[in-house]
Amino acid sequence: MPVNQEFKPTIVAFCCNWCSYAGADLSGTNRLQYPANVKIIRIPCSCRLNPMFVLRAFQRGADGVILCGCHPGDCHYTTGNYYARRRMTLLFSLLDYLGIEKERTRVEWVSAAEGAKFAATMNDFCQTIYNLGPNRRLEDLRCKSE
Amino acid sequence: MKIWKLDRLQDLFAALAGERTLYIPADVAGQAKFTPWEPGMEMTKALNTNRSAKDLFFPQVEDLAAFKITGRQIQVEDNREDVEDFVIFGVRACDARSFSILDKVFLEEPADTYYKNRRDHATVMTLACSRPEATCFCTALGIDPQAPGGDVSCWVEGENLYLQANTQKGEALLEKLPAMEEGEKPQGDASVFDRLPLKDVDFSVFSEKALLHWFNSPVWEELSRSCLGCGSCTFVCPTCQCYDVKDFDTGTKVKRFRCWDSCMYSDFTMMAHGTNRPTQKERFRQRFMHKLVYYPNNHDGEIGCVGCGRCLRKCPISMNIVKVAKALKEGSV
Amino acid sequence: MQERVIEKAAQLLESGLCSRVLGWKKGEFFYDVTPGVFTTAQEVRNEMVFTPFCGANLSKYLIAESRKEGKVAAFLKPCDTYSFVQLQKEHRIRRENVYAVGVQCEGMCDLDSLTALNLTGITGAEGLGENLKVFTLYGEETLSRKDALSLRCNDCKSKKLLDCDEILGESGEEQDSHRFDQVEALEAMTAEERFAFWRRELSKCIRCNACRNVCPACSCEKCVFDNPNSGVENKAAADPFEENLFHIIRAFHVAGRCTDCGECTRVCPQHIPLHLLNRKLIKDMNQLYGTYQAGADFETKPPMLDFTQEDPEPSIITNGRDSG
Amino acid sequence: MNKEPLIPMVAVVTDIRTDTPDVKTFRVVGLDGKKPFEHIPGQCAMLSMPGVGEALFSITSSPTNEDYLEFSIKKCGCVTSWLHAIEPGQQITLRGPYGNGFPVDTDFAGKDLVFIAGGIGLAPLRSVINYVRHYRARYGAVDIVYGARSKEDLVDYEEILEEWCREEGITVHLTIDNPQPEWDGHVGFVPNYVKELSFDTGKTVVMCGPPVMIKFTLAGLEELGFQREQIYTTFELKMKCALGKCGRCNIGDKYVCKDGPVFRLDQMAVLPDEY
Repeated sequence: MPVNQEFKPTIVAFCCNWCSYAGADLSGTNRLQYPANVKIIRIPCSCRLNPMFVLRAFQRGADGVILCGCHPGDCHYTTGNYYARRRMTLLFSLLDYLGIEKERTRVEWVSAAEGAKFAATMNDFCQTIYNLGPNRRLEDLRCKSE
Repeated sequence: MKIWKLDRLQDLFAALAGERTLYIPADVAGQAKFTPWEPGMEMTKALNTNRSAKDLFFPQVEDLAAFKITGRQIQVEDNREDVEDFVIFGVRACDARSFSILDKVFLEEPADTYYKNRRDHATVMTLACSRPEATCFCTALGIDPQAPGGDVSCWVEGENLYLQANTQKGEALLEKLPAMEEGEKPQGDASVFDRLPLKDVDFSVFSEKALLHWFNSPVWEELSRSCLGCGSCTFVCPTCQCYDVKDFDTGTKVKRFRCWDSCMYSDFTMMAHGTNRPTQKERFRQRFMHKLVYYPNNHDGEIGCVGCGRCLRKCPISMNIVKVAKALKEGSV
Repeated sequence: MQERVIEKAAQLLESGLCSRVLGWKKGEFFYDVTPGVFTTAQEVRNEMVFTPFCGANLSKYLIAESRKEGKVAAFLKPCDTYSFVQLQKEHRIRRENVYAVGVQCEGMCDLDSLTALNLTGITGAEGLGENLKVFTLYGEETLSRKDALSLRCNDCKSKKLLDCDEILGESGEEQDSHRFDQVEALEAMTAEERFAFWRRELSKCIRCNACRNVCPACSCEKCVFDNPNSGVENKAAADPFEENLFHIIRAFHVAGRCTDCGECTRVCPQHIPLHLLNRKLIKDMNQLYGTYQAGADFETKPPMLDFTQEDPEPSIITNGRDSG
Repeated sequence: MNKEPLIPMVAVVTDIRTDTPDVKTFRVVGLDGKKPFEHIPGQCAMLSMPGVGEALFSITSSPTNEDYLEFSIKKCGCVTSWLHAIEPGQQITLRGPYGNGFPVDTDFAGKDLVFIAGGIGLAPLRSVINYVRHYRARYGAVDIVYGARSKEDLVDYEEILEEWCREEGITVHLTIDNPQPEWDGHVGFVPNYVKELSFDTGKTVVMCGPPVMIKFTLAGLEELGFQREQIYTTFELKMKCALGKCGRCNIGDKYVCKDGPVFRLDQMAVLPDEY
C-alpha cells in the first residue's frame, strides 16, 4: 500500500441473524455512525462461524474480523453461542500462538436492542485495527497484487 | 582438471555468485536445502538435500498465466520472462541423473517452456560422493556416484576441490573463475560403494517380462495395504513429475498455476463420473509401475528412479521402491 | 517382548480366535518397519517384529480392518490404545471385530533420532532392550536406547494400556511428562518471535498431507481439504497463507480429539514440529475447560462438544489472560 | 520466448444448440471469427473458463467444416455445468488440437465402416461420419448404429434423420433402451442390437460409448467373428495438460492425450484394464 494513502482498515463483522444483525439495523435507523468499511456478513447463529470463514476473511483482505452474537443465555437456538464462545476462544488463542496479532479478532455479544452498543463496538474495533495497521501476517499475497 | 583449495571454498562461492545466483545445499531451518548463497553460508554436512534438486527446475508451485475477465470477455496475460542465469553447486550424481529423466518428459515436443527456461539458464555443478548413506542405491541403476556428470563435475579429495568441465556451458563457467592450478585427482577409496546394502537390487528384470505381467502381480495388494495415500514419496522424489493445473481467483483476476500432484492422492484421476483408480492399490501400483515399467518402456529402458534413497527415509510407513522392486521380482518367480 | 508378541500373534491365528493380525513387518534394515496384516502363523514367525523402531500407530488401520470379515488381532502400544479408545468413542472402530493386545513400550526410536546423533550410513541395529548397537557403513556404535528415543517418546505422557483384551507386559501409569514445556516457551515469546518461528517452520511444508493421512483423529471419509468445492488447496502450498490455513484448520479440527500420539511430527518429511500446535490446544483446553485427555476413557465429554455457562469469554485471549 | 502449449487462446462461443435435456452443442470460433485451428476427426481440445476449470472435449465437427469448431457436451461436472449455463457471445479459452485422431485417410480408406455409438459417445464419431460423408467416394458402405436411453437422448437427432438417413450408401440403425409411445424403431441395448444386425466381418468398426457398452459390444463383435484389429475406439480419462506430461491419463504406458485417444483394440490387449 502506498505510504501517502491513508490506511482504511477493512473489517468483516459476522453477525447473528437474531441479534446483532438486527442491532446493526437499529443503529442505522437511529442514525448512529460507524465506519462504512465494516462489511457485515449475516450468519444464522454465532456458532455457524466456521474458523475457516475467519481465515478466509483475512485471506480476502480483511484487517480485522469480529463475531457478534446473542448474549450468553439468549441464543435463539438455546446453546449455539456457548459453543461459539469455546471455539473462538481456542481459535484466537491458536492465532495468537502463531504470532498473529490477537487484537485483530474479537467476539462481542450484541442484542437486537443494542444499536448503540453495535455502533460503539464497531467504532472501537475499527480504531484498534487502524492503530494496528494493515494485516500482514495472515494475508494472501496473491489477493493483494494489482 | 582444475584445483581449488577447500579452505577457500567461500571464495569460490563468491566468485560463482558474482554474476548470477548460486544455489548451494545449505542447512535452513534444520533442513538441507538448495539455497541462494550469501557470504558466509556454509555447505550442509548432510549427504544430500531433504527435498530433491528438481525444485530448481520444476518448483512445487508456479504461475502459468493470468486471465482478466470482464463480463463475457477474457484477456490472457502471458507473464513469462526469461529467468536469470543461475548455478547449482553440489548436486549429487543421483539428482543429476534425475534432470535427464525429467528432460525426457518436459523437453519432448511440445516442450514445456517454464521448465526449459530454467534448464537453459542453469549451470549444474555436481559433487562426487565419498560417504554414501546406507539407503543409497544409485549404483544399482547404473549411476556412478564418483562420476556425477552435469556441466561441471567436482570432487573433494584431501584438501582440494577438483573441478572438471563436461560441457561448453561448464567450460564457460570455469573460464570466468580466477585462474586455477591444473592437476590430476588422486584416486580415492571407493570400496565403501561395494559395501552398500542395496547395491544389488535388480532393476533389470522389469524389461524382461511384459507390462501386464507386472501390472497383474499378486503382490500389489499386500504392498499397498498399509500405504497412507500421502504424497511424501512423490514430493521428495527427484523424478516424480506429475502436476496439476489449477485456477485461483484473486478477486481481480484468475491466476492459473500448476503445482506438484501425486498419483497417490485420491483425487488424482477423479472425474465427474468417478475415477479409474478407486482404491489405494491402484494408485500405489501406478506410482511404481510408472517408474519401473511405463517410463522405461517409453524411454529406451531407462528406469525412472535414481536411487537417491529419499523415499526410503521419508515414507511414514517405510514402504518404498526397493521393497516393491524386490517383492515384484520374488512374486514373479 | 518381541518373542512374546510373535508367539501371541501366531497363537491367535493358530487357535482360530482371529483371522488376521495387525502388527509390524520387518523391512530391509532394522529401522524400516512397515505396518502389516498377517494371516498365517508362518508369516508371523517369518516377518513380524517388535523392535525399538515400531513407532507407527496401528489404531487408524482398525477403521478399515474392523469392517472386514472376521476378527482382527491388533498389537497396540500405550499411545496407540489412546487412539483406539478415541476412535471407538467416535464410532469409527467396530470393537467386536477387534482383539486388542496391549504391548508395553519402552519408548521408540527412529531413523531421524539416530541421524540426530550424527550417525550416518546406518545399515542396521541390534538390541531390543536398554541398549542399541548400531551398525553403519563406517563402523559400529553402542548407545543407550534412551538417547536414541524419538522426539515424542522423550515426552511420553502415559504407559497405560487402555481397553485391551489382553496385555503383554504390564499396563503402566500416566507419566510426569514435560510435554507442554516447549509450548510454554513459545507462549513466553513476543508475537513477532512466535510469528517468525512458525513462518520458519510452516514455510517448509510441502503439503504432502502425511500428517493428515497418518493422524488417527483425521478419519473423515472425505477431508474438507479434498473437497474441490471448499475452495482450499489440497496439495499446493501456493502461498504462505495456504500453509497457515491448512495447519490451523487441521489442528482445530482435531482439537479435543487429538490424543497427542505424535504421529504428525514423526511422519513429517520436513520435520515440522506439528505436535506443538496440537499441544497448545490441549494445554488451552485443560486450562480453560478442565483437564481432559482424549482417548483416556469412554465417558468424559470432549471439551469442544461441551460448554458451561461460566466459560471464559474470548476476550481472555484478545485482551490478555491477566486482564480478561 | 517460444509459444507455451499450456497457455490457451481466447475463443468465442457463437451458437449453442440444445440437443437433448443434458447435451448441448457449442459452436466456437477464434476472436477473428475464423475457425481456431485445423484438426483430424477424433482429436480433442481443451476448453476452459478461467476460475471454473479446464477440461478436454472431443471435437464434434468435421475438419471439412471450414468455418468453426463444434463441441457436443453433456452436462456432468463442474466445467460442463458452467458451459450449459452460458449464452452465445461468451468467451472461453481453447487449446489444441490434441491426440492422434482416427486413421481416416489410411486404415479407413476404401473400407466398409460400421460406426457404433452410445449416448454422448456419438460426439467424437460425428466428426468422422461427416468427414466420411464429405469424401464419400473414398469409403465403402457405411452403417451407423446409435443408441441412447430414450428418443430425447439421441444427440443430433435432426441431423441424423434429415441428412444421414437420406444419404445413399449410409444405413442408420437407431435404438433406444426402453419402449416409448412415439417410437417405432428398434428397442434394446446397443450390444444386442449389433449382434442382431450381424454385420459382415470384413467391415471396420469404430466404436464409442460408455465403458460397459464397449465391453459388451466388443464381446458381441468377437462372437460374430470380428478381429480386434478391425475395431477402433476412443477413450477419455482425467487430463490436465493434454501434452503427455502431467502424468494422469495413462492406460499402462500409453497416454490417452498423446498416444490416443483413438486406439485399435488389439493395442489395448497388452494394456491394463484400467479405464
